[in-house]
Amino acid sequence: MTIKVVFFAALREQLDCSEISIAANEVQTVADIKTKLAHKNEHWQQVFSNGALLSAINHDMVTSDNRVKADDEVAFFPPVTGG
Amino acid sequence: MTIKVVFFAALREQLDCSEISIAANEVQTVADIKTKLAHKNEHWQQVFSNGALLSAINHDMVTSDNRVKADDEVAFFPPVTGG
Amino acid sequence: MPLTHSTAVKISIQNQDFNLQDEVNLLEQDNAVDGAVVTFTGRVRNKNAGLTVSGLYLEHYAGMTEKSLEKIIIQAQKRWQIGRVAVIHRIGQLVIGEQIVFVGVTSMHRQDAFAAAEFIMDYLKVQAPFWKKELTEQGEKWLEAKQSDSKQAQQWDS
Amino acid sequence: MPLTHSTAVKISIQNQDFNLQDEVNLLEQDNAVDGAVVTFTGRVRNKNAGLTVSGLYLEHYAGMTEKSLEKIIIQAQKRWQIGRVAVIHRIGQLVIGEQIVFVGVTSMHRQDAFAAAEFIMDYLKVQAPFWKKELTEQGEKWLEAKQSDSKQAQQWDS
Repeated sequence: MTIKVVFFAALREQLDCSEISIAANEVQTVADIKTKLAHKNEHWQQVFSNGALLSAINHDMVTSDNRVKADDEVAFFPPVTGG
Repeated sequence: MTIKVVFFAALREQLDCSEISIAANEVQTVADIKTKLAHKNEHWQQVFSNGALLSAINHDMVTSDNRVKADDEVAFFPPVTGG
Repeated sequence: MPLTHSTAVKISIQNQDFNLQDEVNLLEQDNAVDGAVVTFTGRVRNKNAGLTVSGLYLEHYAGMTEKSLEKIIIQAQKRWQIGRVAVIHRIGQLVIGEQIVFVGVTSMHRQDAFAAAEFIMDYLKVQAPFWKKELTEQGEKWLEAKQSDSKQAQQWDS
Repeated sequence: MPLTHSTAVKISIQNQDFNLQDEVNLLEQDNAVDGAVVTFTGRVRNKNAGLTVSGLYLEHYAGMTEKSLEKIIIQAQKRWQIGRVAVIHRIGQLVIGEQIVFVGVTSMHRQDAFAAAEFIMDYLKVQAPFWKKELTEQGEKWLEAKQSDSKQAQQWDS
């Protein structure tokens, strides 16, 4: 019962990590995941202190208070710059 | 000392005429030319009674009170429908 | 013929078809500052006012056409920060689906390119001396000008 | 692959270049009702924030990209009377002057095609998960999102 967490672009490079798996029973919201990731170490804490980061659940943009459940794919990334 | 008068599209077909020359000393304005042409015969009178007709002097759209002079090219045509 | 900065405007009245990619490449040739290109293409539709149309005949007033398009483009250049502009209008006989008109505008800012391209089309519709004769199932018929086109052009004044 | 009325939307995320004329022909294939086609094309510029740029690297979030573009297009279809829509976005390595993005919209009314194409671009800029890394004289650098793009997208709400 896990949640797949993926990272993109500058965020992925800063973390030097593109994907991580976390236990679904330890988190209830996107904000919980962020907090959990920030507690890994000082570097991750610093990276996740960036208030501009965006998040998505199962390919839909969401805000931090959105709930997550097992088998969800949660993504974190910087503001988009396509086009 | 003449003025070249040209007709386009539906107007040209109605008149069955694409170009006519008139004496410059007989007209002062675009409206004068229209009046003169309308007096040619009943058919031309009817055709020129169409209030929607547009006019140009030397390739610039003008209104009926614009003055004309010798060697001008004056054009009459229906509202445009390009694009 | 490549467009240079001193000849940033192309106006062409022609019988033959045009190729959008070629026109856009020309607009962007040696023009690495303008990242945005907006184009409008008008095509011959199969219906008008309820009648089935098989084709069009397009007439224009040579000389005045070019002058009126130049004036419209100058107005657009004054209103918006745009780079290059191309306007192509076909004349003569055209069949259903064929391309009639092309307007292409480059800019550093997409908003300016969108606005200028729409402005040029709106004014072309009411000021450039082109006339369409439709070939319908009921014979040939000169198109009537649409009031909606006049209103659309007037909108830019407000 | 021809577009049918039931597949009036084309979304493609691809490495390879596209051809504007081919895309517009596809949008107009068996589509004689829509006389108007508006396109936007974005190209790699040679300068950004004062730095000389030699090229771009484009990353995206596969799956979410397509879903976000679909949602944007559905919003546009609700707001305006439009026919077909194509959105192409390139990913990977691109050099100066190369085409990055294409938006094409057909309609019976040019106003609707212009508005919908601009709307789709404005929302693509702030909602579709693409990221650009610029290759400049000072090395690689991820682009910062522009506040002007957020404002531009918000304008459609007013």
